[in-house]
Amino acid sequence: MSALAFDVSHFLAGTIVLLSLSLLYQDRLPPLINIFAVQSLVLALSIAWQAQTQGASHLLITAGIELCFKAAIIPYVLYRLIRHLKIHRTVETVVGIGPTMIAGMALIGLSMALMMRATSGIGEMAREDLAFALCVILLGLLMMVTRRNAVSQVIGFMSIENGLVLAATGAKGMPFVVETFVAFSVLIALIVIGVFLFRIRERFDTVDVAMLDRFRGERR
Amino acid sequence: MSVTGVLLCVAALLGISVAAAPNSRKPWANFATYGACALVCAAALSFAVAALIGSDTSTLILPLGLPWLGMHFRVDPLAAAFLAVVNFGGVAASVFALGYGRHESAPQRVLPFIPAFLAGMNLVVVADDAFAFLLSWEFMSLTSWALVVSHDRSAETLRAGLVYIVMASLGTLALLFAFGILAGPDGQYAFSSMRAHGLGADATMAVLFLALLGAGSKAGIFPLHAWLPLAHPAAPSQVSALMSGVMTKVAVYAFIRIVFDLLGPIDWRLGMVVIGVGTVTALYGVLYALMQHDLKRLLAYHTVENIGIIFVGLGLALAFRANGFVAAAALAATAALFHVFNHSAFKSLLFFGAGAVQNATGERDMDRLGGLIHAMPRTAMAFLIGAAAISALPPLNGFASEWLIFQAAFLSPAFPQWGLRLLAPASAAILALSAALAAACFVKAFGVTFLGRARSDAAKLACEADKISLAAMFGLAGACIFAGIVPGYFTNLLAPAAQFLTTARIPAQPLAAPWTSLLPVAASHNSYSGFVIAACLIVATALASLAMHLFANRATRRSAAWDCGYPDTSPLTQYTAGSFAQPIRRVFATMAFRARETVEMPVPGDAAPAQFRVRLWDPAWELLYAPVAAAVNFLADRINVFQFLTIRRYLGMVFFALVFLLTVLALWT
Amino acid sequence: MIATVFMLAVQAILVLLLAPLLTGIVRTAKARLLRRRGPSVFQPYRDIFRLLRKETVVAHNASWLFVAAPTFVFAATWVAATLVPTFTFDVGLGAAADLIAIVGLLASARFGLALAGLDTGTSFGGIGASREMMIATIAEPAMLMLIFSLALVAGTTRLPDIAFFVQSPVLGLRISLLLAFVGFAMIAVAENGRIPVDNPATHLELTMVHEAMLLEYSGRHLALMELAHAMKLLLYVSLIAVVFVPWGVAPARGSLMQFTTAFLMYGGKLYIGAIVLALFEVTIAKMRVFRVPQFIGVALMLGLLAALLRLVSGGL
Amino acid sequence: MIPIAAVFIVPLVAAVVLALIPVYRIAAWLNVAAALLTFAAALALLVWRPATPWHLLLVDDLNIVFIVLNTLVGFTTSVFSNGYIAHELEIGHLKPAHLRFYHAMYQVLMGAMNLALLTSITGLMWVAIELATLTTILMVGIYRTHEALEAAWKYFILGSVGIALALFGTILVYSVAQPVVGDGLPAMTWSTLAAHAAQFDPAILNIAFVFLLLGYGTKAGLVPLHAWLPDAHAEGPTPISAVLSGLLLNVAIYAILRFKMVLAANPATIAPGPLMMALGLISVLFAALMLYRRRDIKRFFAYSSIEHMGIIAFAFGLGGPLANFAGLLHMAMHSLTKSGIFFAVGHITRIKGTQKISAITGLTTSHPVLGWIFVACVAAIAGLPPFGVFTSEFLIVTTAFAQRPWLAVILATGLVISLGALFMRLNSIAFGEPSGDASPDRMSVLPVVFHLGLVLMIGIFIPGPVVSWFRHVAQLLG
Repeated sequence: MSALAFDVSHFLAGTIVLLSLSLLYQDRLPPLINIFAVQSLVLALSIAWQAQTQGASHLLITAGIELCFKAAIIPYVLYRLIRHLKIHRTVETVVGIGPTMIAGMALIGLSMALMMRATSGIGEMAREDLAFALCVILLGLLMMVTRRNAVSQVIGFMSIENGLVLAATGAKGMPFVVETFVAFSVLIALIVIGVFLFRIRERFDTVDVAMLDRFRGERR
Repeated sequence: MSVTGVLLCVAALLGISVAAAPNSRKPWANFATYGACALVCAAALSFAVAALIGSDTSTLILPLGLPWLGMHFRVDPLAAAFLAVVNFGGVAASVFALGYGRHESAPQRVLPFIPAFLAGMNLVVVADDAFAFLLSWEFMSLTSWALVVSHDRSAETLRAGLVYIVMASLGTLALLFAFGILAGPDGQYAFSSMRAHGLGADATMAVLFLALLGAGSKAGIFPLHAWLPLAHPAAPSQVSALMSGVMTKVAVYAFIRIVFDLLGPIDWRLGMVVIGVGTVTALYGVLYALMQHDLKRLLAYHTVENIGIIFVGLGLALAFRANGFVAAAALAATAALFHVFNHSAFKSLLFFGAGAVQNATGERDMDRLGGLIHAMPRTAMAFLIGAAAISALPPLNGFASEWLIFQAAFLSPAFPQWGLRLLAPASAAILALSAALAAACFVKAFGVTFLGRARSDAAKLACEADKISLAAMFGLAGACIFAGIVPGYFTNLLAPAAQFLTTARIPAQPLAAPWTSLLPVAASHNSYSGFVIAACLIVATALASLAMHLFANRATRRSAAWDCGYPDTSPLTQYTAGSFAQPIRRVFATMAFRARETVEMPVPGDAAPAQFRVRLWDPAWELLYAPVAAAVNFLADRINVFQFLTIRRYLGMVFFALVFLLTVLALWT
Repeated sequence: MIATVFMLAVQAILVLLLAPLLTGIVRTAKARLLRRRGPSVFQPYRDIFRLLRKETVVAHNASWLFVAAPTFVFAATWVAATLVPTFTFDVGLGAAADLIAIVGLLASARFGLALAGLDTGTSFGGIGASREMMIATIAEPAMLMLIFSLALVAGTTRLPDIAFFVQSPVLGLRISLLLAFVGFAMIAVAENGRIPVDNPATHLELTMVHEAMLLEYSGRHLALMELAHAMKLLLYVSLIAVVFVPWGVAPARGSLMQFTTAFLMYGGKLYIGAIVLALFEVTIAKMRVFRVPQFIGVALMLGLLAALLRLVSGGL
Repeated sequence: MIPIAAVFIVPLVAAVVLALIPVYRIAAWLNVAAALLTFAAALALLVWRPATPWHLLLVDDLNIVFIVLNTLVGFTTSVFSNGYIAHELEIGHLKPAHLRFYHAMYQVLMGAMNLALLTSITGLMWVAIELATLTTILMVGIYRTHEALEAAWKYFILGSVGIALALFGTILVYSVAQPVVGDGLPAMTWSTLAAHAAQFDPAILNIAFVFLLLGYGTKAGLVPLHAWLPDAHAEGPTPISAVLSGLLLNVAIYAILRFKMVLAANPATIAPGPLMMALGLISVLFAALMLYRRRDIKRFFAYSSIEHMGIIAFAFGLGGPLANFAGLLHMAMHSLTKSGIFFAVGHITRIKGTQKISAITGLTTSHPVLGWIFVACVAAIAGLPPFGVFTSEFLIVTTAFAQRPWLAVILATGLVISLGALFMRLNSIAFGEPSGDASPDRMSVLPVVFHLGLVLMIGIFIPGPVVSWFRHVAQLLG
């Protein structure tokens, strides 16, 4: 592939990582959702680019789903949700932003260190993509762990999924990308519905905080 | 041939237990089950004795268990000796239960398991590879556990069951590791191949300690005995008799099989270890027993004591063998094996007696009994013989075997090592001490239970045990007397087994009456003849009573007890178990158990009763069990919080696991 | 065979006849040492016959064991005493029982005695039984250690052989034998319920040990018990005599001359033993029951020491 | 071709049918029939392994073990649930609509698991496992109680994250395979992966394995990824608990094993053994200690499942023909025993009307048959003879002791601790004063007895064919 192609996809993937970093940085919900939407958008772009360079047309479907589902519908639903639950102001982080950012940096360093060990047995291209994807996934996990807020945890999970898609599309000619991706989108949808369903005020921690004691009558 | 026979008997026993399960509530179930058990055990006993006399070895491999290994079975003189003990006890217990079992409140809890238990014990003895051995070993534990918890309404029974099963599985794992070492890296689990390749010094030591832990926890050596006094009283009496008189012997068999047979040559220091363990066990066992007032618990602790005596004998045998004194080793081994048989005989007898008492009065607490010799004279007679036997009094069998062990200890000057020269006589002295304490303990047990006046209505209203139970008891009593009077028969019978262990045998005893005496080793021309002693005793008694008859005034008047002129006092003024043991407690238990006596006298004019308390401190429990239990509880509490974390925290655990592993990758690849 | 039975009979009758005399000598000697005239040395015989003539009173609650015990205790003690060489090594049945067996027989007798003490269900019987057993628990291991030290010297536990060996000129003076002798003496004192362990003369309730167990006995039963007690004392004295001063003891198949001298010497030994015992008893006070263990513990220590010395240096 | 397809087609079709049938009795029986048919098809695979035209499916000695086990337990469980669910309806825990949903989901779950086992494509396996997870999540929440919903929710979140990790691992494996074996399916097929693994990039393969281990390990309930498991077992319907413990965990282990084989084929990679052994030991000790404080009988046995998964992971991590053999044997024994236990627990909770251990006592007195069956089950799961678990644990401990003594000692400690807990609870459940009414149990105990019989049989005598077959698999696993 041409150097240009490489640079473009490199740039896009890098952007995605940056965006998840800023997801980590952002602590108020509305901007969080915006950033996520942007990340999905960029991801859609990069998928499309991959489709173009790899000449794998079915990736375009993926890109399309990504675009309309993750970049449009989900953010909209989430807006509805936070307005509905009146939590669009609240900020709840377990550890402060600063430490989180440092941890995020460390994770990026870790994933780079890991991926760069890879001999060029796999394509330069794929390796880059995998490295970025790993970063995105770890950052997403970090976000899920460090945020108490249900919505931000959902977003963290979805950014993990973005990382997965990035990796999947990066891997040349991988079958079932679309299928798995759809399957995964179902998961996402279910989670979001679940958030609605259980009317989770604040957190994943429990459906209803007061329940912990009544439930599992195992407190001694 | 004999192995096939024994295995057929085992199959028959298993069949009986299966057949008993659905019918155990039927009126004839008790008779049928125990009758069948008695017959089958008798058959197995005959096979065993035949194998012992012929001192032949027969093996058999069945395509069971691990397919590439198969199940190896074998009957050699050692196995035959223990088969004889096991099935002798089995016959006795079955016959006793023919009568006793009819009073069983929950037959469906007992009948199906007893044959299985017997089968398990037989299997352990005939097993000839690690897998078969451990399978039958655990099967034995499981069935006996089911019997222990058979009267499951009381909390302490369940506690006993729990402690028992945990200790049993602990012991099994220890044995598993011992076999693991013996089998070597390429997993040769057949005993034959274990015998083949030898081990290094460290491995040998490890195996010996593991065997002590595994077999010892089952046999009840101090301080692993804690389950024993809990479990034996909890079970029905015929089961207590089996567990105490027979199962502990199976454990001893396991120890002998591993250490003498599979392990090959052993350093004399390890022999010292065994002697030491045995000595401490004997002493502590009898001291514990003296502190008890529950009859069956007292008997259980005496099992601990006798196991200690047996282990001293075995340790001496090891030490002698390590130094190449095969004749002395044979003497010690014979003594130990003989004591194994004797103990199973009189301990079963004593538990039968205790069972009869419990049946007649519903009491196990001696302090609520008394005067039973009037209500149940025959039971008292049998129990008395058993008590005298276990107290090592001539001319009974307990004395014969302990005499042999003393004779073995007296050969200790032959040892080249100082340690052994000093340890052997010291442990002999402690054995004598424990024998004397045992005598004291059984004066207490028999005196408080059967003599004196009834301390409760239950004891007043007691009635004699049924004929069959009595038959079983007197059968065993007869065995005790016979083995005491002509021990030569038994030592000759056991000689092949001793020879199997030590490649030598004690001189064949001259059995031409009346000089049937024991000659341990030709070197020191010591000898003991139970027969002559018994004969002299009989003659002397006859002469004495004759003289009384002829010369004395035969008039006899019944009247109130003199009692230094005190008026007729209430039975509560009699010596109880506690008060009888008080002097001994003062002398020994203050050190052994930190016994503390407190007396609370009410102020003068206050009518409140004075209170006397004794606090005992159980070293085994306090130093071994309590800490472990506490540690497990502590950890369980600490770890329990992981049940109540929030989802985010659980995610955190996943996340950290991931990051940790990735970091490891990043750093160490 | 005939000879054996004959020797056995001689021994049996001898100990039976001499036992009360020994007791009598001790009593008289004590009385004299206390500046009392005291009874005749034959008083014990008279006592026994008097008891035999009296009717026997048995407590209501007493069982067959109470009635059988005296005979058994008597028989066991008698057999034990018979097996100890007195004036000749040929006890007849020396092969049947070594020293351990003799100790065992005495233990059997004690077992019966203690049970008899408990049978009537009076508290005094309990006192006696429990104290007696407590004393025995320490006396027996001590005894065994002493036997062991003897066995170390003589290489056997059979009394005639031990005595024969001690008598034989090959053996010089052995320190371990000396220790053993002291130990034996202490145990003899303890086992026979003499001062300072027990007081055979007292019926003061709380100090009784042996007497407390006999408290309920009367008539012929008491006679047997007393006789047994006397024989036990004789046993210990002749045991010490034959082990530590075996000189003059006639060998098996000895000539008539030898036998007569041996017999006289035996009598002399008994007499000396009695006098020594009396001296000891009058010079020392009875100790508290709970100090008895220490007392016998000393004997145990001596036994261990004797064994150790013997082990450490074969020469001593 | 037909049987292979049938093994997962039949359940999926049955699911559709069951979703349409309103009458629950017919549905229940149809459920049983479908399960039986599937089992038959699986048995057919034993004797006749047709080559599949396009390489989506594959039957080899490894997965046939799992498939047969899976369909067998699936069948017995359907028989059990036939009686159980009907009762749930009577006492009004569930409505007919729920039952329709339940039966359909049951078959979907079966089909998904069979597909996961059958397929030779990593991606497809991932999809199937995710499907199975989703169905179980829905079933766990079927009672709609707060507890059930929370359990389902917990399961859902943790499961999704686990699935995500597993997917990333799968993608990594593909992307290392793709340059070697070329684009498309070949780079996702077991056979080609195992064949060419030697040329794969080791570094990325390592990373992939870490992700797969944690991802599928979450499904297998290995500590510290186990959190969903106890609650899911405790709150769902008992048949589902049985299937979860007995089957789904096995499927996850199977996935890990497959990738372990790929990794083992490449000498340059890290040895996966130590990782698995470490996770296994942690799981054993952790679960053993957790057992002591449990009060809910189903959660109690769920933790015991975690413990046994730890043992299995340890055995496979240990490697070598003997340990692998033992691992396979232990897995089979555990599935049979544990599902049997959950059947028995189903009976018990129904009779006594509670899941609280403290409220269940004297079972052997009130219901002797069921009580003693339960005692036998617990003895079996505690690893006491003459049951099969003893055989496998004997092999595992001894082989471990021969190779790594101290690890074996740790394992043994865990075993004793858990045995203590098991019997402590068994005492209070089976013995003592009976609680509740002694109304006879109307449900058939046949499924339990059947499982117990199998376990007992294996404990005493392992048929030759089974041995040779397991051994071959053990060789495969290396």
